[in-house]
Amino acid sequence: MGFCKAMTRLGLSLGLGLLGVGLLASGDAQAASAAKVQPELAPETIYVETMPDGPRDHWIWVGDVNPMSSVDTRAILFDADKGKMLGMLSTGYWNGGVLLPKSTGNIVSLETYFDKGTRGARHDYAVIYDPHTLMPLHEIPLPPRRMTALIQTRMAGLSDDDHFLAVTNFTPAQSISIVDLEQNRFVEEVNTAGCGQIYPAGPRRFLTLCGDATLRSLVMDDTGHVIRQVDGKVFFDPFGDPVIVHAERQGDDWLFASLNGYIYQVDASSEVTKLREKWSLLDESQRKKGWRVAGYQAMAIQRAQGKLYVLMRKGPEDTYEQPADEVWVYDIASHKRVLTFDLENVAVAISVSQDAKPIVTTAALKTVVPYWTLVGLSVIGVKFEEYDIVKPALDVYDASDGAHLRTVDHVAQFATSLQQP
Amino acid sequence: MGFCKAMTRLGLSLGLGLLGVGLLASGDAQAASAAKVQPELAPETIYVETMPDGPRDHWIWVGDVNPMSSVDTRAILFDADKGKMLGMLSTGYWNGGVLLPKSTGNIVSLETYFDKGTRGARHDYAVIYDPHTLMPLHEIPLPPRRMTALIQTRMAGLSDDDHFLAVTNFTPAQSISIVDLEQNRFVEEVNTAGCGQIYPAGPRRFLTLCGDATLRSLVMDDTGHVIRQVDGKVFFDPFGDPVIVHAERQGDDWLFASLNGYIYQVDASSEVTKLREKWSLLDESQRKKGWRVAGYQAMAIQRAQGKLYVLMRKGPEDTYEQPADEVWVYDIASHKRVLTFDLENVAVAISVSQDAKPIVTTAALKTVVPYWTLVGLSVIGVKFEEYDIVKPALDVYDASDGAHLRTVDHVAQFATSLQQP
Amino acid sequence: MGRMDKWIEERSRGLARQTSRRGFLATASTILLGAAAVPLLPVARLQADTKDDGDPTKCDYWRYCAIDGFLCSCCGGSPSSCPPGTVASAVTWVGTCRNPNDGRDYIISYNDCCGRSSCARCACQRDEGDRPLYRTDAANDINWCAGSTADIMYNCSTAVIVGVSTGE
Amino acid sequence: MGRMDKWIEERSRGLARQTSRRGFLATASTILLGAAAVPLLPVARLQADTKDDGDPTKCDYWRYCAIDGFLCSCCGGSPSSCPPGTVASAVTWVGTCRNPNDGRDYIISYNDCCGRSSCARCACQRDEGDRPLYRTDAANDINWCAGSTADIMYNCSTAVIVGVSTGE
Repeated sequence: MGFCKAMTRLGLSLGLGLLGVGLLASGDAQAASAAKVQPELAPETIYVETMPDGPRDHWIWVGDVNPMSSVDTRAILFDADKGKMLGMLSTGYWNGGVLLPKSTGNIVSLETYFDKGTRGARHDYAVIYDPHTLMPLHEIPLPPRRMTALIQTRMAGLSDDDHFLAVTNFTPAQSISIVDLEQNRFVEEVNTAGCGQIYPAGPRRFLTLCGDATLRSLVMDDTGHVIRQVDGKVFFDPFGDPVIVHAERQGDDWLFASLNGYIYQVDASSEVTKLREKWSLLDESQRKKGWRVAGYQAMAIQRAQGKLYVLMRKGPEDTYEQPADEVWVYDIASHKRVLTFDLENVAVAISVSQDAKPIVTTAALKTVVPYWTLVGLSVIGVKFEEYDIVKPALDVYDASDGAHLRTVDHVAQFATSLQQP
Repeated sequence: MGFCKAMTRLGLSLGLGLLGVGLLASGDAQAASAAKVQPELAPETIYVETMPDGPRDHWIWVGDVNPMSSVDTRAILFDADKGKMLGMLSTGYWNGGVLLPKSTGNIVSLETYFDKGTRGARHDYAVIYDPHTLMPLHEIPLPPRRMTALIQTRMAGLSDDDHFLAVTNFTPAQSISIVDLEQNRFVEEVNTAGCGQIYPAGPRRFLTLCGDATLRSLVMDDTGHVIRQVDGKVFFDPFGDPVIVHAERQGDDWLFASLNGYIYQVDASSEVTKLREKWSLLDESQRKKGWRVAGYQAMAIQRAQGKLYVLMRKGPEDTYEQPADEVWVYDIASHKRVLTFDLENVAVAISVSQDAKPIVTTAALKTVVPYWTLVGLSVIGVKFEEYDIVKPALDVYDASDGAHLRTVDHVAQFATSLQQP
Repeated sequence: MGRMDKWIEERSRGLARQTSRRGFLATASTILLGAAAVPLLPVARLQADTKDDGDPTKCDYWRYCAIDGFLCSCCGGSPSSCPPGTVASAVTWVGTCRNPNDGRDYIISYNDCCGRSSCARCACQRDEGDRPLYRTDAANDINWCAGSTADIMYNCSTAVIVGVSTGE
Repeated sequence: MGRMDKWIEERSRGLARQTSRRGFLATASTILLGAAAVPLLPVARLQADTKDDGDPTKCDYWRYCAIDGFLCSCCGGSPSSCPPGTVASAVTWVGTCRNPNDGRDYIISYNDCCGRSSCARCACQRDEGDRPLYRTDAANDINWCAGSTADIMYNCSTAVIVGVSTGE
């Protein structure tokens, strides 16, 4: 027991103790001499930071669904180059990231609150935050029916001109709310039975993914009212080879990846959406080995280079949302795989920056003690709880060759989405 | 990298994988034969549990301040004999446990909410929960000035007849709110400059601990209005040997432990409180070794046996709130130490049941991998974050000999208080 | 990859169906029911009581083959009851799990319990036939407290026996 | 206790002053100030700029000798600034820390930053002269966001230089 007790306290202390002793010791040593020669440090006045100016290409918003305390979700902004946290939003119950209108630079957060934390009347808002102060500018009331699920990307979308916001509702009846971001007001809620996730397609059109394997067009007038819904053509087999909902856009096309490793590239240029082409991420031997797209936010596109970055893992079909082990990179035009690289830590979300020297960021899961320790324990049959031994981290890679640049620790309680300013 | 990846996934899977494989395998084996002989399982209809009847002597409420997500604190009820969670309350922002009026059996929770989770108007309530359904019966609005600190015991108190509730306020001006629990309404807020924590002393009197080292009497009339405040006599040296705020009551006396290991036993039988006697928990050699009272809720009294259970550790004076390593037990009348035992895991709070076969429960910190693993890592200089490698647990001991009976894992995000029904 | 590596690879592959870090919500083929209503499913005639061995507080318990959330059995409830102070979801989804004690396939209804913050104990994810969100009949990751009288405040998940599957 | 045990015991004893699992709030002798006001303390005349080595994102940074909370330097702020979107506490408490770079004792003001949920990064507790709650001049564990314009919603803690201590 004495052993256990002391050990625990050591565990509690080790984190910073060693450094601490060292520094203070050296400090005392310098004291006498230093005091004579050096001027004193000037007094300071506390202030509140605002967001630094300059390029934001390598900034990344981490969406934290905090499953152990879903009442307290956050969106947390990091500078991936410096590995530095820049600020955070408290986003209420079960938020899953932010939307980032390029035209204003504002931050749009879909937030849900109850009168008494976990009980009482429910209130949903589209909250608009100032990008410099991170303070709320507008809190736009919405119908309290926003859909909550572990995957939050494509649960809402911005029109191409950032004028309108569309939000998926689920009660479990399905509908979509339209919000005017110039007037900062809710416009209307339209019934979209059988259809949920949202994919922008122009200034006055949203696509919604339907259970019948089509992308339906919701066409709005200039006030944001939906004037018609136009069915698309079936573009995949929802039973034979379902696509995952986190699609990525390139021009007029939306690229959907399927559980069996195909890309269904949808032509969304006209109101009647249709499959442009289906191509494969895998050759037959890879498919036989069980390689497939993995994670919650499994794909990202570097638009200028026309490259598709995909989180990949090996495993049965049902494991398609488990953490990925590798990143496979494709040239979209030629469908050729141009690069693969291992992940420093397994990851559930990926993003790639759009600048000339792009970086890849991943929402990763890192073990709290070295991997080999857990290997050792598992070999001798010691059990530990999965959610006790991993912590979310942000990994940063060079997009050109996959070189691991840095790992940022403790970025969230549980990160499932990444969004770029 | 391949190593790291796979290891992480192993880490993710190990928790339940092994068992899982085993059970399912054996299941399949039995299948064919079993099906013929056994009747089918009957269909079920889901229902909501209510609290089981019978003795509650070994039930314990764990107060979870959840520092990483203080918006989402909880009070969680366990059956310490079965090691089973019975239910939980969501207690809003920075609550720290519950109060338990014996006369009604109700649960009183001090809860704070903001209009929008972390921003907007603040609302404080004394919420009364039904002990059988755990549903709120009354939400009594309070002045939104409740004090929040890591230690939450003695931040509020019940009059001996459970008629009135007193709540400490801090803005940082200090005051106390009185609540009528029969009328379920706030009565009044009284100024108590320089005095904060609350200690009941009769049906119409609360004591409050003051910075001048006295216990002041707040005397109420039958409507809960404070008709006079009566200063007590100085009973300790706040600079030479400060007492910790979590005092324990025995009859008309309140026992305060000091940083230097003395018990200041205060006679609270009359409105003018005074020191009855000062006695020592330590002999000189123990004191020289640095033994002292430890943790947030460092003491508990088994009233029938007149025994004082104290969490103890060795360390400098400043470490008096660090986790304890041992429990030392004293006979209050003779001041003799009658038992000591090691803790299975270091602990920050202790409670002892009041029945004929009492148990001791502690709010403990348990490492997520075996202690010796961390010893090994520390010996070779591997660093890990203190708050990554410990998880709160509830340890249960036989109060008569300190035998460790069981450890209940994952009882909270961070438990700092224990309360008995 | 080295040998150790391969060993781990195989091991974790084998375990993949049992567990996943992935979700905190319930899984498997979905149907809409009133909380008290009878499921619109093929159900064989049933008799009372039989073997139901296994530990309902462990993720490997047979009824949890398609669950994804915190086990109510660790939160003050049971496989067929919600913890005190919560309400059962009005919507439920079902899976088909084999009872190792009698070798029969049972239809299991995974009602969520709602109205308190996350129980945060015994997180359990087992993925059989999980499908993306638009396949609401088989969608994982959806918070099915939606539509409950406590709205979307998710606390834990149950695994209620609906009946024996007559199989398709 | 065995030898390993003793070794650990000594080790952790030695470290005790540096760290503690105990609190999530700030510590040390307390005085009340308007956020912008001048502290009522003996402060020597000061000159501009000098060495301030050390990593403000690490708990062992010299200014943190009496801090207890999440380091704002890890949250979008710095030792002397709050993260964007928060507000500085109107009330502050001060400690006296030795700057190893010039060997001087500085008075440090530990303003909390308030108005967002817990930053939950770089938890740091160092206990010099910590005293119980009724000693508000030296009380640890109090949430000093109380009285800020964002009320008690605690996000992180700073360590602002007030001046050089002329000693008591």
